[in-house]
Amino acid sequence: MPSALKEIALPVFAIAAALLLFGVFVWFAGVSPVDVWVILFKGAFGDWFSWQNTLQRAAPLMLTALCVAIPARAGLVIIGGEGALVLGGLACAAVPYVMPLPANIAGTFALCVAGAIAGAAWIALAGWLRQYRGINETISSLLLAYVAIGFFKHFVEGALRDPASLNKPATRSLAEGLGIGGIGGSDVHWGLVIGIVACIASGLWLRFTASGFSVRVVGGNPRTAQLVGLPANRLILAACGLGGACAGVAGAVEVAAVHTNANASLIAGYGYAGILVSFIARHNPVAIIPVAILFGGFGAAGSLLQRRLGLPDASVLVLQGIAFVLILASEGLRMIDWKALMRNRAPVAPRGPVIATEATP
Amino acid sequence: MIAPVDPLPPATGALALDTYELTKRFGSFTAMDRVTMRVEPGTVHALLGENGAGKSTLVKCVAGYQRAEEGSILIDGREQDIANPIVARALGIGMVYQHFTLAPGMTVAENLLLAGGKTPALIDWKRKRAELKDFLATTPFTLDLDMRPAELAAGEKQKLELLKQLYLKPRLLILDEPTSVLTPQEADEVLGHVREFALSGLCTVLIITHKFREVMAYADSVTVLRRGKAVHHCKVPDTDPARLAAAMMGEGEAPPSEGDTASAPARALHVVTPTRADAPVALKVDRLRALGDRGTLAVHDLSLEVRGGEILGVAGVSGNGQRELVEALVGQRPRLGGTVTVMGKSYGARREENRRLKVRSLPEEPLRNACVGDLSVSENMALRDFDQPPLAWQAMGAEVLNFPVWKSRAREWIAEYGVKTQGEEAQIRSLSGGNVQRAVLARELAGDINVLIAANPVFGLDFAAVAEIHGRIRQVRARGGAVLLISEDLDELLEMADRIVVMSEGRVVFETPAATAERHVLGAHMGGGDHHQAAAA
Amino acid sequence: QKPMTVGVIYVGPRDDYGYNQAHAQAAAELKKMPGIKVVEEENVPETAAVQKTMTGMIAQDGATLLFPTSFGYFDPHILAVAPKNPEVRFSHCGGLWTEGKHPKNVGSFFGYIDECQYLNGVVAGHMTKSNKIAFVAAKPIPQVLRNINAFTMGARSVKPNITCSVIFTGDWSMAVKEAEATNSLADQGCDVFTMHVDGPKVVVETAAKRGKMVCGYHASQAKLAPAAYLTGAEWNWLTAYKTIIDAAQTGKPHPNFLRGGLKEGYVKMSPYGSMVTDAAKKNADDIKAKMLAGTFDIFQGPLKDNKGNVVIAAGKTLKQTDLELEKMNYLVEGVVGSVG
Amino acid sequence: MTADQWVALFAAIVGGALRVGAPFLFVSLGECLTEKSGRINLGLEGVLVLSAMASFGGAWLTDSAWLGALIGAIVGAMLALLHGLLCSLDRVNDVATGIALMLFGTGLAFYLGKPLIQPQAPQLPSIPLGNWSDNPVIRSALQVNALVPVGIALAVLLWWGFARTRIGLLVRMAGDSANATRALGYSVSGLRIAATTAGGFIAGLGGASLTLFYPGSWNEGISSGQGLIAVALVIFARWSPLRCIGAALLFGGAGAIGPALQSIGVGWGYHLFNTVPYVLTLVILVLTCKPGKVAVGSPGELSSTR
Ligand SMILES: Nc1ncnc2c1ncn2[C@@H]1O[C@H](COP(=O)(O)OP(=O)(O)OP(=O)(O)O)[C@@H](O)[C@H]1O
Ligand SMILES: Nc1ncnc2c1ncn2[C@@H]1O[C@H](COP(=O)(O)OP(=O)(O)OP(=O)(O)O)[C@@H](O)[C@H]1O
Ligand SMILES: [Mg+2]
Ligand SMILES: [Mg+2]
Repeated sequence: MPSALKEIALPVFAIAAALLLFGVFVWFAGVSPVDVWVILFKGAFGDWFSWQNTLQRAAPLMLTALCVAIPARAGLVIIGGEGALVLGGLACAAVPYVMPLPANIAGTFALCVAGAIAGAAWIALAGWLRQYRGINETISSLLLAYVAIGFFKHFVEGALRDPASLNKPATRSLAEGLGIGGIGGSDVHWGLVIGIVACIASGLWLRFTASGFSVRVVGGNPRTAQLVGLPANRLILAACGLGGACAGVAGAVEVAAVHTNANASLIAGYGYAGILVSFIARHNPVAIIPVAILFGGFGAAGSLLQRRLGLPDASVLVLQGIAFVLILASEGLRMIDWKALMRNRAPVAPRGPVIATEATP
Repeated sequence: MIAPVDPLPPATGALALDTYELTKRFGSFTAMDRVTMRVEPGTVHALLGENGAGKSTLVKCVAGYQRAEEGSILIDGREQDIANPIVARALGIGMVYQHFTLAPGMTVAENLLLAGGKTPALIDWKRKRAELKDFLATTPFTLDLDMRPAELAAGEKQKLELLKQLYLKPRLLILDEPTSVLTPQEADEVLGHVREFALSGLCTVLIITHKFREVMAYADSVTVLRRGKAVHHCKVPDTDPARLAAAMMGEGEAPPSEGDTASAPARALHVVTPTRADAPVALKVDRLRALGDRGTLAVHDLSLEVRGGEILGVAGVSGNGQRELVEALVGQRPRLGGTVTVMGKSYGARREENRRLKVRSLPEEPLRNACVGDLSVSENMALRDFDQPPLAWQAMGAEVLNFPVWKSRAREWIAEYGVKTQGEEAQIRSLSGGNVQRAVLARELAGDINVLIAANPVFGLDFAAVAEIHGRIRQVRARGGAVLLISEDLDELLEMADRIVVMSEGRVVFETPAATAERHVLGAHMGGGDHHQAAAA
Repeated sequence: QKPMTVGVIYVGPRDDYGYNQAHAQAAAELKKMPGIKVVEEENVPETAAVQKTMTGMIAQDGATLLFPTSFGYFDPHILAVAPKNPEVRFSHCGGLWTEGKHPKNVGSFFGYIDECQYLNGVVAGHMTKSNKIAFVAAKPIPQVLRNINAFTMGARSVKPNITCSVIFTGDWSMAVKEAEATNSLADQGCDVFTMHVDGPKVVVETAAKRGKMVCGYHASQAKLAPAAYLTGAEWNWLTAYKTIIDAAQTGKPHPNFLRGGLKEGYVKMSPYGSMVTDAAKKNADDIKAKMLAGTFDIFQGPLKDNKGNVVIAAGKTLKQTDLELEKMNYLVEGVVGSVG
Repeated sequence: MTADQWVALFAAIVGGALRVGAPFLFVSLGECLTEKSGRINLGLEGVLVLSAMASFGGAWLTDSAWLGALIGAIVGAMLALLHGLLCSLDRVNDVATGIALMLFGTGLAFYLGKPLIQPQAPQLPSIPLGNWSDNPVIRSALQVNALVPVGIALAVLLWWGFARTRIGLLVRMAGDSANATRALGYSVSGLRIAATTAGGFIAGLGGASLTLFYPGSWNEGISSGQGLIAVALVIFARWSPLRCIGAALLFGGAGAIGPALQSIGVGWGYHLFNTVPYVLTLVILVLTCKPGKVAVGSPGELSSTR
């Protein structure tokens, strides 16, 4: 099987199998699997409304997935994107406290930059701890995420709290002109475009530029990178910084496009979902786009599933769990040389003397 | 289970091994092709062959680590189905693998105990330690039971591997390239002990090696494998290195003009053009200090100079700071102190310095140290200069990679260096060890070179590859480059170097021109003056 | 006639023994009404997801009336969706709608549950032996502070030396923290508990395990701890739901601003537990009667906060409907704790 | 502050450490066993939540808390077994699989647990260790979860087993060098799957302790990430089962500091207090890690220890 075909076919098979299994699962709950499949499709991709729903949910995931994917290409497994996201959101909401911003696209840009810097600093800290103090980045980024969330709540409910935000502690709302709006009047905001552009840009950067290639060399074999004199520490920090910046921008976009301020609703698990998206896309930034859309589709479909069939909200979690477990498992089957396997099945006539193969050890 | 027809063979003492038409395939590749051979009990039997000839595959099948698809293995004339290493161990087969099989974080005692096979479910450490101490006393090696292999030098690890097997009292002992990490003295010590063991009738030994010297000195008979087939069997007294080499190469091909054996004729061929004494110092290392993995100082204020057109050999028992020296020189290990200058300019192994001062390196284990396994051959060949024109051009403030140039140059190098690969787009990890080394060689030797740092550049390669690589290194020297050649193989150094220094405990302890160097003197200095010196003196 | 489709959106699980369950119970009643079809979605976070749920209910299910029940759904989510769907009515639970500022097709409703918390406090004041009572709260926001203050004032109306210790867990639903807060307060000697978190189950059970008494919140938790449950503050959302649906069905203008307490039937008390003394019952029932008659005001001057500042001047009385109360940012005298 | 308040504060922290620490103890022991075999299980969060639901459901159905705990542990073992099986496939990353199983486990638990939010199930007994004192606060703080002694016994058992049983040595060897294990003829995947499964069983007891002792009921917010943080605890404990006890108590105690301080009127910055355990772990990592070095006792095959 040509490898490109295999790359696509296996996940598709895995998703099909997951749908089948999920059908059996709901059948036990007394719901018709066919209805479930139809509604899943309708809810995710059935019409323009569903598409908008799906795309809207996908937008933040693209950016948080990049927070895993880019460091992963430099050899780091970062799972603390949630921390970068909330700090990015906090920074974005905090900027107007410290300086006046023009209420136009330039102001919005400045907000995103603030978010990017906060996120970049946070993940780069995990990278720094690894490179200079020998601390495993997976663990430290996870811990840092918890710390970031603590900080976030502390400031949102403390120093940065808008006194007018009575029952839902939040920072002051952004000025009207600073927000990010919908694309061409649709419900899908420009965050989606930012996400897609970020995915494609980082894909191109990793593939076609010298610095991107250097990052891949460092990730592929750090010793080799040292041998050929690449500044491994700087490259790793850069990759972490870029990844963190993406997650930070995700937070800023959530604030500027959805919430208009920073509040606890920002902590919605996008960072953790991004980990799975990135792994399933095999840390390929461009592949993140379709995987994030698939993830968004699950969310959109889950909503309809609840309303139409009365299934509990957790059913979509179950479906996602099954799907991602199977997709990851299919990764393990990808490397198998199926042809050789088939050939080995064919009986081989023994050529040696026929001796009983059983023996007393 | 079928009832035994013959009376049971004796459960102790050397056993006889036969293989009958043993065949092993990996996918569509036949690694071992109907190999039939006999190993007499109580003898040392050598297996020779080029890299990838199938030697390891053969012995892994005997040791139950892999299973042959066809054919059979006979122990004392009875066919045995050796399904896994546990069965093999029950039959009295012990094997020292080509790659270390120690648990680096567990103590020597724990490693030995687990290898013992008959580990009880609950362990009485007091008794077991006493047993282990008694056992160690019966061997010529001493090891601290509480050390962890992670803290041991390579030679000590190899001894521990051997001890693991001896502890089992094996009836057949298989050694896969046991001496590649040992000094000549250590190798002699180990092989001598093993041979004694065999001759006493306690066990049969099957040994894989690339070194003809060891075959001639320690083996009774030899089998040569070539491309998976057993092509030559003979008794050692009836053969000589030239004939064995011919068998390894195949009849039609020329015997090697030089090998890793440093046999007398090979050394005679080695014409040394003396280095001009006024040649400029290309590489100057001054009081270099670097830490080892254990956090102790591994390189102690080490100083040395290499002139242009000179090969400086660095000899030493592994674990005396050579690896750390190389890593500190090429940028893989932080330097604690001292200076390194190349052509009079300070050298910190940065990319720009590598390029400006024309410093290249051939580290050991190229796949681990000099390649990115997941990247293609052409990408790996571009690692030194991918950010330079013509491999990259400036566009929009970034260096954009020009892949067609990478590929066409890679194709040229593949042809020039004879790299066997499915193409320049193949992942480099899919290449065999020797071919990875060739690909790295092509990259590192391109263009002008002021300084070449080579560490064990032919480790584990067959002699054809060795000859090729040695030839290329000499070319660097001929073109006026300075070569620092670090090797654990004294023969290689004696053959290649103009001057040899000996490293011991992180310091240079001895220096001599290669032409007048004497093995036993070098050996004595390598031993650092303690028990090794006594043995050498 | 085509049935009217009503969408109900919950922020947590429908059966949490708490806030969401109170709404779900009302929604279950709606389902029984003729001409009404209910679509529900639970565990909808206060993110763009709820906007999608609302538009989905409108576009895919044909809902014409929505009950987004979480406080955080209002701004910006309802405010983003409502102008695009002028023919749909949005009834937010939480009380944020402001005349002239927010669209006409949006409205909010809420109940003065602090009346019930005051009564909780009165009962607690009679029952406490240590004169220390406790409040496990999620966050120091006006709604919560108003409940804490009402509870404390109710208790201190019985015995002025009672103190009420408060712990903020920081999250609306965090079982271990709530249990830990309850234990800490019990260790400090508090013996009557109440709470304001999304799911009071953990606090009720933990307090009962420690041999303490509890007053419930949101819904009745009597079943969970029959021997420890004194009484409780419950929502009765069906009243508001029905008012809003009636208006929609009859084409009357959308009721934008609905509020009510005991008198209007928006909130109610759980039946008294068996150990509540007659004196306590009588005292509470008397005050309740005044509340039902509209002659009882909880917040009147002079009132000091727990730092000694006067927050309501002497002679000033704040009616329940007074919007100033919805901006409460202090803890009254007698509360041990701080707003952070 | 009065002496009584000090006692209460102290009791609250110690008692809190014991109460809140119990699930930490089990997940860290489970993760420790798993990591000793050379594998990481980030999916313990899923295991914890699923087994919390299963123990509660089990106790409710069988009317026996101990049977419930057993059921929870078995269910935890099953989910961990799935993790073990998946990770033994080639090229399957254990971090990603862990996160997927976290999703799957919590999803399954929430789905199947809907009917369990309302009921009450029989609870595990507590051991009154505080009877020596006549201070009711101390007595109640030392009402120890009956599972805690089980956890401590397990920790000792693991510590002993790793040092002096064959199976313990083999698990460690699988975690230290797959090659060495294979050369001795043992199945690395087999050992790791077994260790992961057993780890899931132990972590499952943590779930049981959540729903059957403290806080003692099933709801969807029952776990606040104890399973995810188990990985950090094990590093904190430097892969020693005995030190896991200390780490669990420390995390539990740190979690109790915030509420305890508030209960005596110190209310500032409770969100920051909540981050104390994480900051402490980071600080300890900074103090104990050295770049380029593998700590003694850390399994060599582990993807999280370079
Ligand atoms: N990961 C892999 N993918 C595909 N093929 C592989 C892989 N690893 C090894 N091979 C195949 O196996 C051979 C390499 O094996 P090995 O490294 O043992 O080489 P070798 O026989 O020792 O050769 P040399 O003399 O060059 O060292 C190559 O021919 C290669 O095609
Ligand atoms: N697991 C494997 N998968 C695929 N190919 C393999 C595998 N093991 C060995 N081979 C191939 O089988 C051939 C024989 O390998 P083997 O290790 O027996 O060589 P060898 O004679 O021991 O060489 P060397 O001297 O390098 O150790 C090589 O070409 C190698 O690539
Ligand atoms: Mg070999
Ligand atoms: Mg090889």
